[in-house]
Amino acid sequence: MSMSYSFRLAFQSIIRDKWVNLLAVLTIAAGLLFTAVTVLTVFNVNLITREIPKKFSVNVYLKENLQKQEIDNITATIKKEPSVENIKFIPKEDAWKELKSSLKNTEYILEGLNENPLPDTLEIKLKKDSINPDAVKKISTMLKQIKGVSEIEYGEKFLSSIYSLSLGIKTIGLTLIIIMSAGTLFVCYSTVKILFYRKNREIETYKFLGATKWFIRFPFLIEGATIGLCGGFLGLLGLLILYYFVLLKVGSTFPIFSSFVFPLNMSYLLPATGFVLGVIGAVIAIGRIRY
Amino acid sequence: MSMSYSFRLAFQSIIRDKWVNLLAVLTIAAGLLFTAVTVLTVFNVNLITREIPKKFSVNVYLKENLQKQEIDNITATIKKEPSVENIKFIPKEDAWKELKSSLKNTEYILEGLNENPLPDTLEIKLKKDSINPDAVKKISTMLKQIKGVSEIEYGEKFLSSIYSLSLGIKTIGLTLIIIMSAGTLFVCYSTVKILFYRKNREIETYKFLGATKWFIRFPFLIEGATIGLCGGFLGLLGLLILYYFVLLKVGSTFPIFSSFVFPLNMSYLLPATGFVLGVIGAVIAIGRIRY
Amino acid sequence: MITFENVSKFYDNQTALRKISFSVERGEMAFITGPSGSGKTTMLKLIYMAEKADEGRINVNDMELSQLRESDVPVLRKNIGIVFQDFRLLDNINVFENVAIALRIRGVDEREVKSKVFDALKLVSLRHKTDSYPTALSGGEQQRVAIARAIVSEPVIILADEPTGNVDPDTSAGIIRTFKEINARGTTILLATHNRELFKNSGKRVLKLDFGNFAGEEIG
Amino acid sequence: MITFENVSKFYDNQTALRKISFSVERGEMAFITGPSGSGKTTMLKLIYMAEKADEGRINVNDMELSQLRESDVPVLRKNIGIVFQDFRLLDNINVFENVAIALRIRGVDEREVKSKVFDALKLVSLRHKTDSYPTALSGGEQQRVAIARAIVSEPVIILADEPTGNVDPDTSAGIIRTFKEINARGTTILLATHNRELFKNSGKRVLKLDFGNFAGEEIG
Ligand SMILES: Nc1ncnc2c1ncn2[C@@H]1O[C@H](COP(=O)(O)OP(=O)(O)OP(=O)(O)O)[C@@H](O)[C@H]1O
Ligand SMILES: Nc1ncnc2c1ncn2[C@@H]1O[C@H](COP(=O)(O)OP(=O)(O)OP(=O)(O)O)[C@@H](O)[C@H]1O
Ligand SMILES: [Mg+2]
Ligand SMILES: [Mg+2]
Repeated sequence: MSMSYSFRLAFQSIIRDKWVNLLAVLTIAAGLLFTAVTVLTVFNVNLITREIPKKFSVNVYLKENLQKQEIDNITATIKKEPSVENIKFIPKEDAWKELKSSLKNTEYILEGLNENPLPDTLEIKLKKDSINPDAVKKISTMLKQIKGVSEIEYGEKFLSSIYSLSLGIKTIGLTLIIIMSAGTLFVCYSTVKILFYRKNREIETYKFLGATKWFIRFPFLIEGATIGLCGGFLGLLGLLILYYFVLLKVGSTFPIFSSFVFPLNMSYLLPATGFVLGVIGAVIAIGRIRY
Repeated sequence: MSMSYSFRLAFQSIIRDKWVNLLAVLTIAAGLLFTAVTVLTVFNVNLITREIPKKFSVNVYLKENLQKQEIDNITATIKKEPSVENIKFIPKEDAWKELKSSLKNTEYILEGLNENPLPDTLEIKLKKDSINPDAVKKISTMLKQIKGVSEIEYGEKFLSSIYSLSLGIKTIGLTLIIIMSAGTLFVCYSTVKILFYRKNREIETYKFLGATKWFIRFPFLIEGATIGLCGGFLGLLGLLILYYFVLLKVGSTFPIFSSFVFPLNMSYLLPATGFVLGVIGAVIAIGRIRY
Repeated sequence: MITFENVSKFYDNQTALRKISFSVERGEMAFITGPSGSGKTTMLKLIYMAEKADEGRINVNDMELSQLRESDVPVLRKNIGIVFQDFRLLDNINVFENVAIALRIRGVDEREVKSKVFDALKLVSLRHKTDSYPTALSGGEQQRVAIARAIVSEPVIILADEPTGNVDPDTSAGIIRTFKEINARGTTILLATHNRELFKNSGKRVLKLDFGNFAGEEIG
Repeated sequence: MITFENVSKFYDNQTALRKISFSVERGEMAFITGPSGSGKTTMLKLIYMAEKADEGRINVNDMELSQLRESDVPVLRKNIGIVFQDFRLLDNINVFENVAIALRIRGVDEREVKSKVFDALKLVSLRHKTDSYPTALSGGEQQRVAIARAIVSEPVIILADEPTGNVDPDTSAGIIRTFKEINARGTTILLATHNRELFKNSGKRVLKLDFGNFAGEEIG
């Protein structure tokens, strides 16, 4: 059996049924585009929400009039905590300036104050996996017991809401990805299978003429693979067009989207998936060949 | 031509090709489920972000020692503005209490103050379509010129970021919905069409036997409609399962999702779309019948 | 009943019929014969309008085919019963339904369908295959189902294209006898065949074709 | 070459063959005849293993069919050229490719394919239809393509099922002449037909079937 012959047979068949094959290609393209859009959207939303916890910090207000030595000791103690990412010392003068500037137009609130009432502060950033209500509560109890610490402050509400938000987005995102991917793959597979069904008589004729299993299968596999591959490339093309024209345009108006990440080095996945689906669809559609 | 005969013919045909028809039904179900999930997700995300602007307000700080009458006049003037939704008067005592409670652990900042330094405030909520940077700037200029007003304050940064966020979500949501819906409808249509292609010879035979166009079309339309309808109902079933099991479960863990809205009264749309797609797919697949 | 006047039919690379004139009277039974590829099937196709003549005029059952409106084509075809050379049975319905479809298309009352179908199947000796599907029939059985479908609706005209190509001489003789009986009741029959046995000593007219040309007429 | 020993074949509701014993020697040409539905096609199907015998033993080309491994079925079939009663042409490739496929399956060198296909098409007078697709051929032309495909690979055995059902007597005689020539070069040929002309005065053996039963043997 000559390879080139199988290819010729496959392409003749593709060309003869060009319209319905085109439809199948477009269907697969649409399907894969779906999955890609879903995955990218979820991926990017997740990326954005991952930034939120970075804004979370625990503020340790120190007692007044501590020596530099004492502050260093406290810092060192805290640093030993495995969940602490880094510590920043904010002298009360800086905190005062910041408060003033944050009040801006209403700074006359502070007019009656002669003296800076703010304490020195240690601003602690926690490691990402420690930013959840339980872990933070534990650490703050621990911090309170350190000598020289007067108060611990952190946005309890902020913490619990970012925590549930990011978990929720992860859950819903994963659910979406699973539904969409499974559905899409099924749709692509089903399209190829429906396309190939009723070739039974053709296959039977080949068998009766003495063709071996691979002689029969090969042209069909090539046909399926070609259709799947074309679908994959077309889907990729659609995705790129979508990315460049829609998102870069939206991004120029809404800067939040200009940081939209598109992993170009993963783009081979679309044609590859299409190829695999085309082949599998064809294989299963042809079925087990028995003589 | 008897109707019941067309139905019998259609159902015989459906049953004879049951596996591939089942595949088509599942494909359509998956497709419609996609669209529904996308539309619902976008719809709900949009619903949540629509709540954000409600938190936006413009604060008008009044000069000290105004008479009740003067304040009422100012309120009336502002109320005339078409973009104003409502106005709330916050006496300086209330503002003071609020400030104290918001500082909570750090209220000693205010210890040095003997007297409430805060002014009386009018809190203005704007109509939704006026919450955009330009409109707010215009209104605040206008407000400043009112006699008795000392300062205007609004979160400029907050405003511009919620504005771009909600616009961005709308844009990306709409884009997603359009892509997904168009793609899904195409996939469903294409599936029915591929399913029906190569019935040419069958149709030709009917024609040669003297069948009228509608005699020929009817069984095929019934077949297409049944497949589409089944697909639609199955998609709806999938959606309901997804809603009750996944979302209500997720919602119990993450309260943000428990407010997920599912417009039950729109659920007829899935079977209806499936039906229409099945019929259209079949009609186009059969093509223009010429004798 | 059927009149050809200088009819020609060309396929892309091929003349299938060249200036054929021929007519079959109402109630007549006639044969078309000629070697393989001489245009017999094409002639029948022109009559039931599966193909359109490129030249000349065809009149069938007082209808001028070139002037027929599209919506009248089914009307024309309902007057004709056709035995196709390749049978054209519908694979997804059984033998009974394959024959019954000719009646259903003509809107025959459901109560009559059953008895008429059984009668037709009896005529071709296939009563025992009523529930079989076409793919489970032998070649000759399929051909006889096609014949049953053509006669069941008692059409005004029967066109039969090589209706005995897959049956044995005895069955073949039986089929011709059946056609003659139907013809005797007034039905016009045009039968394309290369089986000389069918028209030998029949006393019917035989039109001879050769490579699309008229090649004489004889009495069988 | 082909030996049946008490072979029976049952379909769901039907006995297609009952205890048939029969043999065809290497290089012999033999006929099977019998009325429509008597089991001719079934007998041929058993030989190329499209169906399996329910009882009895079949030996083809020294292969015991009941003991054949699945992977040997193509080997068996490559030794056989088949003219199917319903032709089984592939609609999506042209006449040339339809004939060439028999060679391609057998791995014949591409350089030989062209000349062999043209020779076979010439034998059935279809050189001028090389580029046509099966759907644009007349019934007889399709049948001749099927014959060309069966003989082009010069198989050891040729099975022909009603190979002249759609051709005129002259063409038919030509085809039988061709088969006889091929047979004279050593090919075993088994031909199922109800056309008595084919075996009349041929001097070949004729197996008669009737409703699946052996109904005698005669010399044509
Ligand atoms: N659709 C078509 N396209 C091109 N050529 C065609 C088409 N149909 C028929 N022909 C050619 O027209 C000629 C006449 O065909 P037709 O089927 O009328 O022959 P026929 O007399 O019925 O032959 P047979 O006895 O073999 O059935 C043949 O050469 C055939 O190849
Ligand atoms: N797949 C099948 N399922 C059930 N019955 C079948 C099947 N194939 C054939 N038969 C039956 O077996 C009997 C023998 O069929 P076969 O095709 O061998 O007849 P034949 O001698 O070739 O007839 P013909 O001359 O009409 O072609 C017929 O009655 C037929 O209906
Ligand atoms: Mg013909
Ligand atoms: Mg047979």
